[in-house]
Amino acid sequence: MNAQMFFFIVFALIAIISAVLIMALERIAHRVVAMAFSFFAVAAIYFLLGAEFIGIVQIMVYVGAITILFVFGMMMTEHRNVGFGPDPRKTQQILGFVGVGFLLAFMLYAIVTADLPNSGEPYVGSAEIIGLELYGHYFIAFIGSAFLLTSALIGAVVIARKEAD
Amino acid sequence: MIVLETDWSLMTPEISLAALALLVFTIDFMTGIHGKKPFIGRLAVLSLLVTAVLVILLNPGGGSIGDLFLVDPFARLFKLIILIGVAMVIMISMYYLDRNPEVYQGEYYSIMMFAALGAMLMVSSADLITLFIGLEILSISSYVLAGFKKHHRHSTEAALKYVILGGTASAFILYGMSFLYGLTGSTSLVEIGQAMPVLFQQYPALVGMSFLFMLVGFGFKISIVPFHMWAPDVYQGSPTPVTAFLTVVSKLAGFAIVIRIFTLAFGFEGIHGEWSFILAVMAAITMITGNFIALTQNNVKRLMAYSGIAQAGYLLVPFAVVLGDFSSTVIVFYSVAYLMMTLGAFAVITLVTEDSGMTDISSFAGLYYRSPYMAIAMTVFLVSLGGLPLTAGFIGKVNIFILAAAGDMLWLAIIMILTSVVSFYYYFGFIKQMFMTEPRPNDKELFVPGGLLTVVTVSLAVVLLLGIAPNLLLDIFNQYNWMPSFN
Amino acid sequence: MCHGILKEKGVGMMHYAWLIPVFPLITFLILLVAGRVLKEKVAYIGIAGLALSFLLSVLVLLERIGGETYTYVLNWMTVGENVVTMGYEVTALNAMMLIVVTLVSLVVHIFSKEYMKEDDRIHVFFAYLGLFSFSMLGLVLAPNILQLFIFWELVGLCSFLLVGFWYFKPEAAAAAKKAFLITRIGDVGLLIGLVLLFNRVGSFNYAEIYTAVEMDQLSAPMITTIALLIFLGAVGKSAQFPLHVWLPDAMEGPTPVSALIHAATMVAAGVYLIGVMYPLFLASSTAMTVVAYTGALTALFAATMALVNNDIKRILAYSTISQLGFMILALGTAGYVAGLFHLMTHAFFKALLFLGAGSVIFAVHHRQDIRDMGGLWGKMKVTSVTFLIGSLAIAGIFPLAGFWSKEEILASTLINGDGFLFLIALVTAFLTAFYMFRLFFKTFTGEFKGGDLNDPTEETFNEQAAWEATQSAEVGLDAGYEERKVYPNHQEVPENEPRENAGLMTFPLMVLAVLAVIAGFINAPFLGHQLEAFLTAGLNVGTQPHGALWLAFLSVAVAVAGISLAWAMYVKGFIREDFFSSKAPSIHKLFQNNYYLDDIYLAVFVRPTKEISLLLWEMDKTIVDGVITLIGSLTSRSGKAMGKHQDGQLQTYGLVTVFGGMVVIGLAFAVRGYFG
Amino acid sequence: MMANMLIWLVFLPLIGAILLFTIPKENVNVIRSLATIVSGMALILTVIIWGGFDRGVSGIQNGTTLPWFDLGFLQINFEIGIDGLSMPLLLLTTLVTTLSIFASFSIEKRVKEFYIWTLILLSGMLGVFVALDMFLFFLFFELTLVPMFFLIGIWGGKMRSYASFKFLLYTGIGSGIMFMTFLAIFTKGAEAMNFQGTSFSMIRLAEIFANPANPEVLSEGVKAALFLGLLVAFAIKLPVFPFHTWLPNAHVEAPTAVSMILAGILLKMGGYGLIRAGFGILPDQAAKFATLIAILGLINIIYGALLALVQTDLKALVAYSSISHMGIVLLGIASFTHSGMQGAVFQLVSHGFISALLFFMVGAMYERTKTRTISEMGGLSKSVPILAGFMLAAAMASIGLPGLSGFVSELLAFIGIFGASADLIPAAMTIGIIAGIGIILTAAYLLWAMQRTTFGPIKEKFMNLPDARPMEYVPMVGLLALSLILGVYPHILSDVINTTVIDIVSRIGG
Amino acid sequence: MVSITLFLALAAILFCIGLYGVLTRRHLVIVLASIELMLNAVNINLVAFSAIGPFANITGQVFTLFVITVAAAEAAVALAILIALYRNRNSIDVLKHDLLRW
Repeated sequence: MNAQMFFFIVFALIAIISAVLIMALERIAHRVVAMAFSFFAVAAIYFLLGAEFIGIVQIMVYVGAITILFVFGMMMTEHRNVGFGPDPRKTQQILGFVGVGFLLAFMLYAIVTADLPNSGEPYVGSAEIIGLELYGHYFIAFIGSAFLLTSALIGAVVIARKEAD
Repeated sequence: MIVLETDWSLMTPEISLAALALLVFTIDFMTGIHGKKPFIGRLAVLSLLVTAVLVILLNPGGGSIGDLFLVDPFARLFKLIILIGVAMVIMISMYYLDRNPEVYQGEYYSIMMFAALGAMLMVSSADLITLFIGLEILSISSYVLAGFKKHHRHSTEAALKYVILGGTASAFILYGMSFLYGLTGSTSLVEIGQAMPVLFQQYPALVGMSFLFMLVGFGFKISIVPFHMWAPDVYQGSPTPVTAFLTVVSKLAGFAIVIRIFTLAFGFEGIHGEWSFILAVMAAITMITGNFIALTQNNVKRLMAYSGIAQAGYLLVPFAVVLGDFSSTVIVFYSVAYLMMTLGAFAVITLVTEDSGMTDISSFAGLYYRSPYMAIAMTVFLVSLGGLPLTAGFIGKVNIFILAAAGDMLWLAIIMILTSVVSFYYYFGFIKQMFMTEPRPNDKELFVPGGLLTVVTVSLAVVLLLGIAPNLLLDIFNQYNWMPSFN
Repeated sequence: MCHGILKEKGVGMMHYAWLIPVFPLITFLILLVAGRVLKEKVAYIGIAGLALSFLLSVLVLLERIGGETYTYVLNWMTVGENVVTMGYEVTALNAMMLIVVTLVSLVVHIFSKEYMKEDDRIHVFFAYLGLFSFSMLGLVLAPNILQLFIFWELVGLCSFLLVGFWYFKPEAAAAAKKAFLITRIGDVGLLIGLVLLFNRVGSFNYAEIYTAVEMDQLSAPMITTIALLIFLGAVGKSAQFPLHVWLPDAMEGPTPVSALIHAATMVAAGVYLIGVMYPLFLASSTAMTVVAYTGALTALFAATMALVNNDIKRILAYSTISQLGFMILALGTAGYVAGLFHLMTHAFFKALLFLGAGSVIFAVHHRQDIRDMGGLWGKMKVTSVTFLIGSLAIAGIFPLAGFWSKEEILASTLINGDGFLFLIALVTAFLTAFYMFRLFFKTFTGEFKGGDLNDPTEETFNEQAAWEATQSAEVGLDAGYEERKVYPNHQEVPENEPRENAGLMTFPLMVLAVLAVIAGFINAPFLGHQLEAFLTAGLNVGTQPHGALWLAFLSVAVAVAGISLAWAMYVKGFIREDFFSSKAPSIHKLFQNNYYLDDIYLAVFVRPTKEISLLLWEMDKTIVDGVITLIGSLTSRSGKAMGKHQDGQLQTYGLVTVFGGMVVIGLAFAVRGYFG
Repeated sequence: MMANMLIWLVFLPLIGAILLFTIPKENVNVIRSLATIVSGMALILTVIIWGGFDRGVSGIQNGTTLPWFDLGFLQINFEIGIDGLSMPLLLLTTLVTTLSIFASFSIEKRVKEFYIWTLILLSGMLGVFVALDMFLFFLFFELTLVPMFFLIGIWGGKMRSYASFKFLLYTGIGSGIMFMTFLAIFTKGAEAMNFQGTSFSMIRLAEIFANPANPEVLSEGVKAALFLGLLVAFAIKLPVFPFHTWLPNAHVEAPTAVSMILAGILLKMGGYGLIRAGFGILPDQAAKFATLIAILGLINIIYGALLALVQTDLKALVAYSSISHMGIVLLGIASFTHSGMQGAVFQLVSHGFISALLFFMVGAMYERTKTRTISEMGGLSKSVPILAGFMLAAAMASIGLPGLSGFVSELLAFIGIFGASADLIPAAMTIGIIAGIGIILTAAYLLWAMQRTTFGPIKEKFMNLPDARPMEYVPMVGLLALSLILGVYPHILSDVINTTVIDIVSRIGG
Repeated sequence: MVSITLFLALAAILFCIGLYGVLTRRHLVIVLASIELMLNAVNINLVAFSAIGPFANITGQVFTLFVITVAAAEAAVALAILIALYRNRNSIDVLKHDLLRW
């Protein structure tokens, strides 16, 4: 077991455990923290894969922006409420578990049986290459995402805005 | 460097629409938050129509920007459908917003235009990323639009359901796409399509999984069973013009992109045979479920949602049966018919439900006495949706029957025919309300505003015209080589 | 002058035979359109039309005697390669029939003018009479069996209309329906028979059918089948056992109608039909035997029923059935001429008897029970005498018409039939004489038992009352009210004593009486069997049997015996009137109730049919339609069931989506084997 | 010229309907006269076409084929034409519709719409009878659904909603099944021709299916399935037991004029379709199923008659009598003889007139007495003698009284069934004899009904009913006269039918 | 180098945990977080393919950037809607929001 493997296992476990904690914890604030941890572990995975730029963006956007956004969302709503009491939908839980379990089995089966070959050396992309691609080949998508953000911005403002009256 | 080497004139309609959308937003921005702003609506309609004209006039020969952006007849036709559809939705909305002054008007129109832009980008794209961005512009705009009546509990609930389930669906699509990329190293649909036959031999399970995940995601967007569950709730809760938008524009754009992906990426070298049966089964289930549940509905918008699900099933049939110019012709023809009849119907529904303040089907009681023209037009739309003669819906549907039969899927045609007959029941239930029930005591004669009248009249004219002389459209379609890859 | 031109062209009167039915048709049409306006004068139009027909018939007959059969046809319809024609034909037989029909019809028209004068629907009556005469004459003139069938049905229609002429009487309506329906049974047999003929022969024409029979184009079983089916038609129309039950009920119609249709002409059409199809019958001995026995049984049964009835018209009706049975018996025993001869003579004397009965009924204000009559001899001279002549004729007393024809029938039974048939014929002859004179004596001799003719409470028919009791639930409480109101002829009757009717009513009686006396001579042996020669010329109907002299004496003796018994019972009272009924009450009851045939039919055919129909209707509603309703409700219920999952919980939706995805995966796996 | 006339004929009523749209609904009289004029013009056109009809030609005449639209792989044509089968039915359609328009003058409610729908319906029905392309046939077949739905649903009786939906869905399923089968026929035909020169033309497909060189694709089983599909589809319209249950509901609820059209023309589309498509394209299968068809016909005759016997509603009785009479059509065509086939067509036409007349009379009585329950009527001859007389005449025509058209068709059908070859129908004789019982039953229920409605003592409340109005004479006299003409001189119809019938029968070598 | 299969498996597990969260959690904020988790799984896939996939190239990372953008926008809109809903209904319990049904 080399170091890479060790780190992979560590971060993967952190990611998975934090993800499970998001689901399992009682307090909403704790859950959001767990989410941040999970995102952080994913960022670490990116670093492990040599995608530093993406890893940094992941930390900035997810761990930074989105987590904060969720905290705001939490604060502006029912954050004091610890839980909603016992879930009446036992079947929903079980069926959800079974369904997702089967799906996971199928996915893992497909992934494992495919046994994809690794490329010899990991491809390391720099921010520069990413930038060139982004502003070159994927220019249309880039501009498109600008409109996406505009639309989302306007929409979020309109919907979340609390009128003075 | 694609930016510098490209003929950007291919994107002129998109660019101008983007500019006009920003213009609309800016003008709105400068005229204050509150108050009725009919001129903005008119401007939006005008912008969309101008763009539509640009789509018609420019680039008749087609072309492409790298592997990203295709301008082929298929894309142009669907762009026209989208632009005209959104223009008509906005005309319906102008009446609706007039009755609901709490809704922000400028934002509403501009978001709708952004959505149109996203849809246009989507149907033209031949690259997973571009496509995904276009899809998300459309989706996020739709989420917002669904929740635009933010003080209305139904509206926000609809938006919430839509955003959560839609987000999940996006995740499914992306997950599927990630494998496509991973296995080919490219996001270009054409390249993926070229690599696909070999890949399919090599990694059948992975490719299958990728296909199925995308099927779930896109199936959600075009609301085919069993991924349709969100549609009735969201359609019911959204503001009525937005429901029209979702039923028509969003769904047809989704169809366009499904066809694009599944033909370009999964379409050839025998792979079609692998999944066509699945699609056919889903089409059958969709038709059955949509029509059967619609039988039991009393809420107009919910009923139209189920009807829309059933219609999605019909649209799926030619796609499941065969790929190529013929099926594209049939699909595009039915899309045009669907656009016109559904939007026409929604124009009337908006008028009636807004007037009565309720969305129960009984709000249509005695519509014939209150506004004969609306009642007759609605009858034509419903008859067309049911697929009865002298309407575009009949020709469109029968074309699908013929295609299914000719493509050796007679059983599918049979299910389609039988479920169509089932659909008579609820479509004619409307008609019964309009013509055979007395109006409620307080209902007065309906005043029909100009915008709605225009929408209804145009739809009516097109539905009837295509019902009688479908060759007007089909002759044009037959000349098209819908997608370059069809050769 | 017209005549001259016709002669030059070689076209005789027979070419104009088609006009014979057309005159009554024209009267029908005139009365149909303008009847309400003409009112009283309608009778003259009807009489005029029939008079013309009669004159023309006489001319045609005169030309036909010694002439040839004349046929004229037009294309009527193309059936594949076969052409069906329609037209007319003057043969010996139908020339004779033309005379009989037009003559009887004419006198009935004349009689009706008086008889129906107070009915405000007299124009309708005469219109119907015109239509009937047209149909009957058309039937007679038909050159093919299809055309015969067409007019056969039309006379059935007229019978229906005329029996139900007083439609407001429930029993008349019921009788009309019964008459039509039961003859319809026979008609279907006839229709099938002629269809089979057409399929085998390729034509409906008599001539071609005869040829086909002669050339053995038809197999023997087929001939028997066809003959029996055609005979079924005759059984229905000529009221033979077991389809005779309609005729007594048909007496609900006005009496002139009974005289014309249900005695002289239409009911004889069955006999005529057998006569026309005689070569076919002759080719099948089975068919002949069936015909003979049916006729014999009918003759006997009907006579027994006539013995005990008290309704003057019903007695005559049973008598008619019995006499028709005689004719059929004659035809069944190869007595072609005998049967048709009796048809003719019977037409005259039975019409006479009916019109006489009509005269009596008219005089006693529409009462028909002979127990309420009596002693009319002195009051109605002409009616009484003519009625007596008629009774003697039917009884077969020398030298009246009935004697000659009946003697021939006995002869053919004796010679061609077996002893049993002969015995039946003899017994029937005896019974005929007895019941006729029972009727005669009870009606015309003794004291008048009718009481005050203007007493409205007397005007009840027992049967009618019973019928109404059963119907009252349906027709409502006002039935009694209606009955009082609708009888047209009761009003303003000043006399309370029966007396002789006006000349227009007695004149027809006299004409017919004369015929009943002399008609027999045309086939009298000492005059050389003129009719036989005329009818059999050019036809292959076998040699006609003739009886020895002792037979004639026997026949008269039997008749005299019957008359004597009647005289002994009803005039002198040597034997008590209820002698037989008290000795054998069950048999009496059997006779009186028409052998319970109506009840049997009701129990065996009518009720089960109705029960089955009700059952089927129930099934139609619950099962046949129920399946459809079930499919419909299943559809919407499954719609509801599917819609139930739409519980508003977005996570349910998500779950459905996931499971849907699983199903799709499973589908891909199952159908295509992705992972293999 | 004639061919153009056919096109005009089909679209004239549609144009008339559009014209009616423009007239304000208050001008009731203008609307009525315009509707009458339009259908009258259609009638005149049909009469001219009838006059120009070449009786010697067995195939299609006055045919036109116009390209309509192109699906790329398939050209859909507007192919119309007439032969001895459709010509009489065309005339029937315009005649009965025109007369039923006269019969509908008593309708006061929403007059304008009524005539618009009637005229659209007329277009649809005419279209069905001239269409030679299966697509077109289906189009016109479906086109009749909507107007009928409205006509029953708006102007119908108490249960109109139920009846109209039942009609719509039931016959909708029927036309659905029909089109499925058409599609299958088209596909199989195309396969047989290797997708060369495929079309929906019935004439063309008949040729393909008749070609013995196509055994592989057109196996017996396939062809049998196709024929059964058509049989079921048209059985619903005709209607044939057990698919008949929509008919009594529809008839009982429909207004008089609509009942007249429904029974007089719409049912005929089923019989016509069966002969045109079923026997035209798959004659050998039709021959194979001859026994089945004959037995179905027999069941119809007896079943309809038995049910009519116990109806309490006069209109339902007439409706069931329609079912019974349509059995004769089946019996006739099953026999595969000239006379039988001719009798079937004759029955289509004749029953068109007779049932229309019967429904008109029942409607006229209902209008006066406000009841259709047989036991509540009685003695109506007293107060309305003319109406009662016509009703009796109609009943007699329905019974099959000679001299009226019903007899001729019954006779021909009987000649047919008794002449059917034993290879086709083994028990033809038995079937024919049982069918004969049906004739007796027909007389039974109709006479029973007449006895209970027009005969017997009259009720006081019916004493002063008004007799026939002048306008009512038009349909009464017209329909009775038509029935009379056909009954007295059937040659005028039979020589139009005959040549075509010979052709159809000869196709199975019969 | 660690086999790509492990990365893909990790992604699959995270995706399924996210999906399970969407399907069963009652707190709407957590449901939204679960969606983010699913998108993160997609990103892991993309980056893994980009780095050590059979056809490793930069495109996957570019794609990831777009996904992140979209995820952020979506999260913003979703939370905006959530807040609007909370204002209307005073609850962010999934179970409470079933006005629209049947």
